[in-house]
Amino acid sequence: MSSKQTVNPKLETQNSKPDRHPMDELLREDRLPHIWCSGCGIGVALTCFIKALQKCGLDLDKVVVVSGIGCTGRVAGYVNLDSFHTTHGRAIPFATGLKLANPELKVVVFSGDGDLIAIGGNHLIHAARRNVNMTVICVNNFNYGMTGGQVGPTTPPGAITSTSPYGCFEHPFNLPYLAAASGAVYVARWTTLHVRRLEKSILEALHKRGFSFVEIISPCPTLYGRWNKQRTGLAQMQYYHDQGVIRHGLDPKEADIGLHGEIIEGVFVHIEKPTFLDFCSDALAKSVG
Amino acid sequence: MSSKQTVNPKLETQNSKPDRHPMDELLREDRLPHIWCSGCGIGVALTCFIKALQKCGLDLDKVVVVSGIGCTGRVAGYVNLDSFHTTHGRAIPFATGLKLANPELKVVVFSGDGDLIAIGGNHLIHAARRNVNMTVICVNNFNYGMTGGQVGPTTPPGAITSTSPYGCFEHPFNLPYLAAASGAVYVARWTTLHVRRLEKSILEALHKRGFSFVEIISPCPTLYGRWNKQRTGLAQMQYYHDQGVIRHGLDPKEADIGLHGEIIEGVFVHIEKPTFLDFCSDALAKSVG
Amino acid sequence: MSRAEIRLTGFGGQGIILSGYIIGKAAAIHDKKQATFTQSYGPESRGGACSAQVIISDEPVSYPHLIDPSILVVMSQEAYNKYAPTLRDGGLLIVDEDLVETGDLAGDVRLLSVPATRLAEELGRKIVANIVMLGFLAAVTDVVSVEAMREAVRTSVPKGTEELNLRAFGKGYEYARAAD
Amino acid sequence: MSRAEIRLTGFGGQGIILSGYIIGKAAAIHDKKQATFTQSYGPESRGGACSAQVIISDEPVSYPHLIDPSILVVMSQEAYNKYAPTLRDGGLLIVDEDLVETGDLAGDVRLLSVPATRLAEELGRKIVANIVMLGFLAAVTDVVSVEAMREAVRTSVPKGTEELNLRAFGKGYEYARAAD
Amino acid sequence: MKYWRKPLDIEYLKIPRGRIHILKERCKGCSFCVEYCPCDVLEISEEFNAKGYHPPCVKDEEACVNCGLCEMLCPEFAIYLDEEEEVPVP
Amino acid sequence: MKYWRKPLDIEYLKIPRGRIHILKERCKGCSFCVEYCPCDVLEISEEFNAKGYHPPCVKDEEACVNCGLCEMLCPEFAIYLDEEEEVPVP
Amino acid sequence: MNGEGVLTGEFFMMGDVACAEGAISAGCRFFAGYPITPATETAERMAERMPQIGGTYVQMEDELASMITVLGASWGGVKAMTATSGPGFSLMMENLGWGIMTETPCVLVNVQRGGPSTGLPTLVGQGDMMQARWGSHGPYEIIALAPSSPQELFDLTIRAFNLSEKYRTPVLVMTDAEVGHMTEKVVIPPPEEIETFPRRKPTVPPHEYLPYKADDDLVPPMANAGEGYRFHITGLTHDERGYPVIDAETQDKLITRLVEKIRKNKDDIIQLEENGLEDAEVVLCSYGISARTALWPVELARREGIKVGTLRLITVWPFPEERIRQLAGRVRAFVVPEINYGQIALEVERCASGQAEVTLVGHAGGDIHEPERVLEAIRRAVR
Amino acid sequence: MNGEGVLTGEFFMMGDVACAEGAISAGCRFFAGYPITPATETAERMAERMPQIGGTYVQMEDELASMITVLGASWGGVKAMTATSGPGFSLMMENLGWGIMTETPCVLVNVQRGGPSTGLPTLVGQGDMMQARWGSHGPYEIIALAPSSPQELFDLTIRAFNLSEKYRTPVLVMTDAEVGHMTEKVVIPPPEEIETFPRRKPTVPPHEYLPYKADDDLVPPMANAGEGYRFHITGLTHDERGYPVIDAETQDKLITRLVEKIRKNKDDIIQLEENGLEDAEVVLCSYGISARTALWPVELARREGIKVGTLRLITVWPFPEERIRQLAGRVRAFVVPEINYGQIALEVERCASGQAEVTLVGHAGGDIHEPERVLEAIRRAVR
Ligand SMILES: Cc1ncc(C[n+]2csc(CCOP(=O)(O)OP(=O)(O)O)c2C)c(N)n1
Ligand SMILES: Cc1ncc(C[n+]2csc(CCOP(=O)(O)OP(=O)(O)O)c2C)c(N)n1
Ligand code: SF4
Ligand code: SF4
Ligand code: SF4
Ligand code: SF4
Ligand code: SF4
Ligand code: SF4
Ligand SMILES: [Mg+2]
Ligand SMILES: [Mg+2]
Repeated sequence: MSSKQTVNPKLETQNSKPDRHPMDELLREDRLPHIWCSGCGIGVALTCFIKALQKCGLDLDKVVVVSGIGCTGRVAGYVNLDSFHTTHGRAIPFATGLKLANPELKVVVFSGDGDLIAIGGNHLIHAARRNVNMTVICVNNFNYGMTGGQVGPTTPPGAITSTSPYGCFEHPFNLPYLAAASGAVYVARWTTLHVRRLEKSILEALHKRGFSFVEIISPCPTLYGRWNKQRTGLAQMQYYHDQGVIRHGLDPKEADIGLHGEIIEGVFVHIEKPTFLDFCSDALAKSVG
Repeated sequence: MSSKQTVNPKLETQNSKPDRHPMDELLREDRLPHIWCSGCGIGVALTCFIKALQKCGLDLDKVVVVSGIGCTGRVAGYVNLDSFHTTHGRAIPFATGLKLANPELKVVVFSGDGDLIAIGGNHLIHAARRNVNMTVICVNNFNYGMTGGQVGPTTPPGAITSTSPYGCFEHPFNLPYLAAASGAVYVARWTTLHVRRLEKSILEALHKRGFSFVEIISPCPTLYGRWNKQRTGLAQMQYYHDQGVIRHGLDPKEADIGLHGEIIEGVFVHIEKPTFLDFCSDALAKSVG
Repeated sequence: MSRAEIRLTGFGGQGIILSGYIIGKAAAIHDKKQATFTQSYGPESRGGACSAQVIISDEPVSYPHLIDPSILVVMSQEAYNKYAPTLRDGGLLIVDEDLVETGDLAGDVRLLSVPATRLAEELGRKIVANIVMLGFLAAVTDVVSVEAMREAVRTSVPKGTEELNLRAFGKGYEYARAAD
Repeated sequence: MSRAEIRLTGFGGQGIILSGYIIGKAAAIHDKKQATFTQSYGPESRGGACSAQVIISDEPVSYPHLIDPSILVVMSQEAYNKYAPTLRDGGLLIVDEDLVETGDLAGDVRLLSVPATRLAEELGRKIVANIVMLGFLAAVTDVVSVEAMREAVRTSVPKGTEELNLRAFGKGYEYARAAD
Repeated sequence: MKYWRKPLDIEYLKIPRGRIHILKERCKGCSFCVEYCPCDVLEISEEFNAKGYHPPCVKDEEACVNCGLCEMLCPEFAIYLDEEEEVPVP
Repeated sequence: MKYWRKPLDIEYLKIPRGRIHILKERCKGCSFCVEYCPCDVLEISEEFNAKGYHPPCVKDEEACVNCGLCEMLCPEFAIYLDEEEEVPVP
Repeated sequence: MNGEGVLTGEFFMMGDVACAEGAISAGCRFFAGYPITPATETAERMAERMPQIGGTYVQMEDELASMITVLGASWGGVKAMTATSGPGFSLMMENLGWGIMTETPCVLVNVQRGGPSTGLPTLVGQGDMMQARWGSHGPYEIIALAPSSPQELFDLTIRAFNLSEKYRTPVLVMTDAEVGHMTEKVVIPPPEEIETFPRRKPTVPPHEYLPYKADDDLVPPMANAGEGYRFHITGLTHDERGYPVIDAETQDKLITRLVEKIRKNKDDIIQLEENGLEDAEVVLCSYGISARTALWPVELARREGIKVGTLRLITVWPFPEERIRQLAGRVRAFVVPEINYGQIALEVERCASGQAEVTLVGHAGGDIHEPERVLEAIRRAVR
Repeated sequence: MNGEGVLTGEFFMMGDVACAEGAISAGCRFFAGYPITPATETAERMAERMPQIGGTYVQMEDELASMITVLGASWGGVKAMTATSGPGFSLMMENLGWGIMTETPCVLVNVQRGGPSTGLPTLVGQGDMMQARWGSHGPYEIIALAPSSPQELFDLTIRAFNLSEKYRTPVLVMTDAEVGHMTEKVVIPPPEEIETFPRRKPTVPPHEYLPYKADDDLVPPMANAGEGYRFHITGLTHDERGYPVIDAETQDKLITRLVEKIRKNKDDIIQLEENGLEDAEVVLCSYGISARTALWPVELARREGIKVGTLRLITVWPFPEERIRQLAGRVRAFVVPEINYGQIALEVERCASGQAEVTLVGHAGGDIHEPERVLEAIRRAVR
C-alpha cells in the first residue's frame, strides 16, 4: 500500500489511529464532510493530491496550497497545510508572492477552470512565461460550478449551461496548448478516473523545477452533467472511461476537447529551462558583483 | 503608386490638395506632429496601417480604431476615423462590445505590447479563443515606452530596462505562438522595416473573418534602444535588416525572439473557423426556432 | 393581521424551492394577494438543508423575513432538526412521514403526516413528492385557494410535465381529504 | 525674502533636468540651504520643451512652485518662446546664444549669452552643454557657491564622466570670468 | 452495471489482504467505489446515513485484493483499506 | 553609410517619375528615408526645423523611381511623392 | 421604443429577473457580464432573453472586461448593461471611471452581498454604498438608485437607463441580495406605456460636430461609432473636440462640467419617498431593503405614539442634501438603519449639521435588521 | 532590524525615491508593482535596490497581480509593498479588501495624479482620498497617511510599515504627483535609530494556534506560511480558526473586530500637525501637498491680522473626528484646500456639526492651489 511509502515521520505516528482515514492527517477533519456534491470529481482530485503529498518526500510544513474562488477553490480549506483561499482568479500571483518571499516553500495552486483560466487567465500565462516555481492543478469541470453552472472558457461548443441555454457558442481553450505556449515546463492532463496516473503526474509536477501545470477533467454532475446528459458523476466517469485516450508526448495543439468524442490525456510537456528563481539569483549576483 | 488604388471616393476628392500628405485624409492633421520620438517605429506602423486602409475597400466611416494606453495607444488619437483611447489593457474587450453591438463595424485594435500582452493579456487570449471578429495590431517595442522604458512581457532576457537594471530575468512571450494557441485565425509578425509586407499583412488581416493578429516589431530608440546598444531608430532598423528572416507558415512555436539573433517574420496562421458572430446568429436562430 | 408565514424545508434536490415559488405565485398572481417568497441554503454546493419561506398577506409585505411562522413543511430529518424549533406555538407542522422522525414534539403544535415521497413513487416519479405535498397543504390550510395552487403548479413546472404534476397535486389533495 | 527661483529650460535630451537637480543638490546638500527641485514636460514622449525649476531658500520652502522666477536659463528656441514671459522684471536671462534668438526683450531683463553648446563641442561632447551652462551660472550668480556646484556636478553625473563634466563646468565658469 | 473490472495498474500490485473501512457518515453515495472495484467487493447498501445517502457495504471481503482503488476514487475520504494484515504475495 | 539599396519588391514596380514633397516641420530627422531610399535620392540637410531636427532634402531628384518607400518608412508623415507625372514604364 | 420581445402582464418574479426585464423594457439590447452570486440570475435571464429579441448576451472573462465591453457596446449604439456584486463591483471601478470621463451611457447593477472581500457570498449587505460614490479614482459625481422590491428593481432599472441617456453617464442600481433574490409580484406595463429616453443625437453635420460641446443642460449630444462623425474619444483630460489636452485649465473646464451636469440637475435626478414627515419628530431615513424592513418598527413606534416619519432615498447619489437640511431644522433626530457600519448615515450626519441627532442602526451584514433594534433606536431618539 | 543595505546620510532625493528608501529602512524586502506615472520611480528604485540587499523586485502583469503578490509575500514572511497611481489604485481595490479581511500587513502607496480615468497622468491630483477610505466593497476601516514632502514620504513610509505590522492591516500612503516628483533634501538616519515594528508572532504551539484569535488590542498574532502552524486563511467570513462560516453572527464578530481594532486605537494611529490653533478663528485644515502650499497664504493672512491656525492631517484615515469636533466648538470656520471637488472637506463639515463654517477650496487637478484663492477663502471666512 502506498502509504507505507510515507516519508514524513510526523505523519506516520499521527496516522496510527485505526479509525481514521489514512488521508485525514492531511485533511481538516473537523470540516468534513466537505461541501462538494455527490459524484463531484473535486474530491477525487484532492485524494490524488493528498496521495502524492504523502509520497513526495517534501517537508509538509513547507508545502502551501493556494486556491482562488469556486467549488474547486474550496480545496485550500480542506487540506491540513498552510493554505490560502484568495480572491477569484488571483491564486497564481498570490502564490508568486509567497514563493518569491520564501523560496523554501513548495507552493501548489489548486483551483478551478473559471478561476484559473477565465478571470485568472492572465496570471496563468504570465506565471508560466516567467517559469515561476510552482505547481498549478486545475480542475476542469467545463463550467463555473460555484455560481450555478455558467458557460466558461473550457465549455465545449454546443454544451448547455445556465448562461448558454441555446448551447455554448464559444470555442474553448485547449489548456495544455495554452500552458505550453505560455512557457510551462511540465504540462499534463488526466481525468478523475485515471487516479493512479494522475497521482503520478502530480508527484512529477511537485518535483519539477519551474512552472508545472496539471489539468484534471472532472465531473460536475449537479450542473454541467445535468444539462448535458450526464446526470451523475458515474455517467461522467464512464464517459472518461470510454473516451479517455492516453497520448504521452503529443503536441498539445492536438489535444482539443469537444462535447463528445475523445479526451486525450497524458504528459505533453516535460522540459527543463531556467526558473524565475534561477534568474533572480543571477540578478542578485550581478547586483552585488 | 499605391494610392491610385484607393477605393473610397470621398477620399480621392479630399486628397486633391497638392500640399497635403496623401495620408492626411486619414489623419487628424491638426494634431501633427505627433508625440512620438525621433526614430520611433510607431509612426511607421501607423503609415502601413493607413496605407492598408486606403487600399482595403471598406467603408471607412465604419472602420473604428481602438487603442489602450501607451505610446502606441496614442494611435487612436491620430487616425481620422471613429477612434477610442480606452483604459490600459482594455482595448480588446471594448472592441468586442463595439463589434457585437454593431456587427457592421470593422473594428481594429491598435496598441502596444504592454497594453495588449501585460495588463491586457487575458482579453487577448479570450478574444482570440472566441474568434471575435476584429483585427489586433500589436506594436512590440520590447518595453513599456510611455512610462519610461520598463521591462515587459516581451523584453528579451538580458535586456537592460529601467526596471531590469541587471538585465531582464524573465522569459518573454512568443506572441504569435500565444495568439495561435489561443485560437487566432490569422497570425503574422513583421518588423517596421518590412513595410510592404506589413501593409499587405494588415490588409489580409482586415479582410479576415474572425480574430486576426499582427505583431509589429518596432524601434523604441529613446528607451529600449538606448539601454541596449541601439541608440537610434536607424540602428534598430539595421538590426531588423540584418536579422529579419521571413518564414511563412512556420509553426509559431519556433518563432522566439532573443536579445540578439534572428527575428522570424511571416504569416504563421491563416485558417478558417466559425467566428463569434457566426455562432451568435446560430444562437439567435435556435432561440427563435 | 392577515399575514401568513410558511416555511418549507428539506434537502437540495427535493424541489423545496419550487414549492415555495408555487405557493407564492398562487397567492400573488392567482389569488391576487400579496406574497413574498425567499429562499435559503446551507454552505453545501448542493444537497444539505434548504428552506423556502413564503409570506402571504392582504396588505403589502413590508418585513420580508419570517417573524413567527405558522406553517412548517418538512421533508428531511436534517431540516426537521434545524427548523422545527422555529415554528410558532399553535402552528401547523406537516412532515413527510417516511423521511422525518418527529420524536416528542415540544410545545403546542398541530402535526400532520403525509407519505408524500411514497405517494410520488406510486406515480412512478419520486421527484414530484414536493407537488404531492402542495396538494396536501392546499387541502389542509386556506392560505391559498386550491384553484390558485393548481393553476400555479400548472404554469410553474417544466413544460411537458404538467399532467404528471397535476396528478401528484391531486394525489396529495385527495390524501388529505380522505384523512379528514 | 531669501528665496531664489530659477528656471532652466530647453528640449528633452539636453540634460536640463539633470542641471536642475545639480543646482538643487548643490544648495541643499553642499551649501546646507533649503532647496526644492521640480520638473515639467510637454505632451511629447521625449523631445519638446522641458523645464526644471529650483527654489533655493534659507528657510524651508513652503510653496513649491515658482512664483516669480528671478533666473531663467534657456537652451532652445521653443522653450524661449514658451518661458521667456515668465521671467520677472529685473530678472536674469541666460541663453545659449547659438540656439536661441531672443529678438526684442520685453521689460527690464538682464540678458547674458553663452555659447554653451559650442563650448561643449569644443570638449568633444555636445552632451555636456548643460554642465557648461552650470559653470557659467555659478560664475555669474551667487545662488549657490561654486564649490557646492562643482561638488554636486561631480557626484551627480554618470560614473566615469566626472572628469569630462568638471572640465565642462570649468569651461563655462571661465567663459563667464573672462567676459567679466 | 459494471464499467471496468481491471484495476489500472494491476500488474504492479502485490495481492495482500486488507480490511475495508467505510466512514458511512462521510459517504455521499456516488458509488464510484462500488462500480470501479475490480473485484466486485462492494455494493450499495439499503441503509441511509444522516444526510440521506446510501453508503456502500462490503459484499465479499475475501475477494478484496487491497488495490486501494476504492480509496483513491472516493471523493469523500469515506473508504479506506487498513494494512495491518498486509501479506506480500511472492 | 547605406544599409540597403534594393527596394523590397523592386521586381513589381513600374518606374515612374514623381515629385518628392518634404513637410519639413513634421520631420524629426530619423533619416529612415535617406538610408533606405534605394536610389540614393535624399540626404540630411544642414537646416534646422523649429523643433531642432534636420529634415532631409533631395539630392538627386532624377534618380527617384517613385517607389514610395520613403513615404512608407517615414514615421512622421513628412515625406511623400506626388503622382501627377506618373509615367508607366513598359 | 420598439416593444418587440418585451413582456407584459403580472409575473411572480425574482428581483434579479425583474432587473433583467426592466432593462429589456428600457430598450437594453446588450448584456456583458461575469457570474457572481447573488447577481447571476440577472445574467442568466439575459442569456436566455437577449437572443430572443435580437440582443446580445456575452459572458466575458472577468468584470474588468464586462464593464468595458458594455461601454464599447454603448458606443456601438446599443443600450447596454452589466450586473455584479461586491468583488466584481470593485473590479469595475477603473472602467466605470472611463465611462464617466467619456460620458458613456450604460447601467451597472450591484446586487450587494456581505463584505469586505469574499465575505458572505449568498447573504445580504449594504456595504458598497460609499464605494458607489467614491470607488473610482479622481473627482466625479455619480447617479445611484436603490430599489426596495422586485417591482422597484424593474422600475428603477428602466429609470437608470433613462437617466444614463439623459445625462450621458453610467448609472448605478444599488440593490442587494435580499431584494435581488426575493420573489414577488412584478407588473410589467405594455411597452407603449413605458417611457424611455432616446439617445441625444447630434443635430449638426459631422464636420461641425464637437463630441464634448455640451448643450445648455451641460450634456453633449452623442454620435455613435460608424455614423460618419469620425470622432475621437479618450479617458485623458480632453477638450470639446475630444482631443487630449494635459493641463489644469482643460481639466477644470471638463471636470467641472461633468460634476455640474449632475449637481445642477439634481432636482430631476433625486427621487424620495416621504411618509408622515409633516409632524415628525424622528425621521427614519433609509434606502433599499433596510428602508423596507424598517416599516414595521416604524409602525410599532407610531402605535406607541412616537411621531416618526420616513424618508426613503430612492436616489441615493446625488445625495438629497437639501431635503435633509430642511428636515434637520425641524425634527429631533434621524435614525438611519443600513447594513454596514455607517455610510449613508455619515452623509445624513453631515447634512444635519448638528441640528438633529443622527443615529446609525448598523450591522455588518448577513441578515436584514431585527425590527426590535430599529424600534429601540427610534424610541431612544425621542427620549 | 537588520540594517544591511540601508542608506544613511543626507540625500537630494525625489519623493518617489525617498518612498522606496523609507520602505527599505522599514525593513521592506519585497516589491511587486506595475509601472504607472507618477509612481514609476519608486518601482525603478526598488528594481535597483532590492537585489542589492537580498530583497525581491518583481514586475507583475498588472496591478491586480501586484497587490495580491504583495499580500502573498507578506504571508511568506517578508515586509512587502507596492506603489501605484489612480488607475492602478482602482484595480487594487478588490485585493486590498482581501488584505483587510485576512489582516495582512503591507503598504500600498498611491502617488495621486489628476483623474478621473486616465485624466492627467503627469499632473497632480488629490482625488483618491475618499476612494482610499471606501474604494473596496463592504464595510471596513483603513489607515491612510498623507506626506507633504519627500522627507515625509520617507518617514511616513516607515510609519506605514510599522502601523501595518502593529495592526495587521494594509496601510495606505496617499501622496501625489507633486510630492512624489519633487526633489529635496532627505535625511536618512542610521539604521539603529530607525524604529521598526516587528511582526507579532504567535506565542502558542502550532496545535493551539488560532489565527484569528485576537489579543486584547483586538489584533491577532500572525504566523507566516511554512512555520508549521498549518493555518487556513480565507477572504470569506471566518471564525477564529480561520474557517469560513457564512452567517450574520460570525460576520458581526469578525467585522466588528476589524473595524474596532482601528477605531479603538485611533489615538495611536492619528498624527496631526497643529500650528497657531490656540487663538485661531479660522482653521486651515488640509493634508499632503495642499497643506504645504497653503502655508504661504496662511502667512499672508496672518500678516493681515487674521487669526488663522493650521491643522495638517498627517493621518487622514481614520479621520481625526474628535479634534475637529473640539475645534468646531471654538473657531468660526474651517478652510479646506484640496485638489478635488470636496472629499476631506465633507468629513470636516460632518464633524463641524454646523458649529463652524466649512469652506472647500477645491479644484479639479493639474496644478497646486494658487495662493491667492486660499488667501481669499481665509479672508472670506472671517468676514
Ligand atoms: C471577482 C469575482 N467575480 C466573480 C465571483 C463569483 N465566482 C465565484 S466562483 C466562480 C467561478 C468558479 O468556477 P471554477 O473556477 O471553474 O470553479 P468550480 O466551481 O467550477 O470548481 C465565480 C464566477 C467572485 N467570487 N469574484
Ligand atoms: C491601470 C494602469 N496601469 C498602468 C498605467 C501606466 N501605463 C501607461 S502606458 C503603460 C505601458 C505601455 O506599454 P506598451 O503598451 O508596450 O506601449 P508603448 O508605450 O511601449 O508603445 C503603462 C504601464 C495605466 N495607464 N493604467
Ligand atoms: S456544483 Fe459541480 S463542481 Fe460544484 S461541488 Fe457540485 S458537482 Fe462539484
Ligand atoms: S518612448 Fe519609445 S515607444 Fe515611446 S514614442 Fe519614444 S521611441 Fe516611441
Ligand atoms: S481495495 Fe477497494 S477497490 Fe480494491 S479490491 Fe478491495 S474493495 Fe475493491
Ligand atoms: S466512493 Fe465514497 S462517497 Fe462514493 S459511494 Fe463509495 S464510499 Fe460513498
Ligand atoms: S520614392 Fe523615395 S525612396 Fe523611392 S526612390 Fe524616390 S526618394 Fe527614394
Ligand atoms: S523619414 Fe521622415 S522623419 Fe525621418 S528623416 Fe525622413 S522625412 Fe524626416
Ligand atoms: Mg469549473
Ligand atoms: Mg511597448
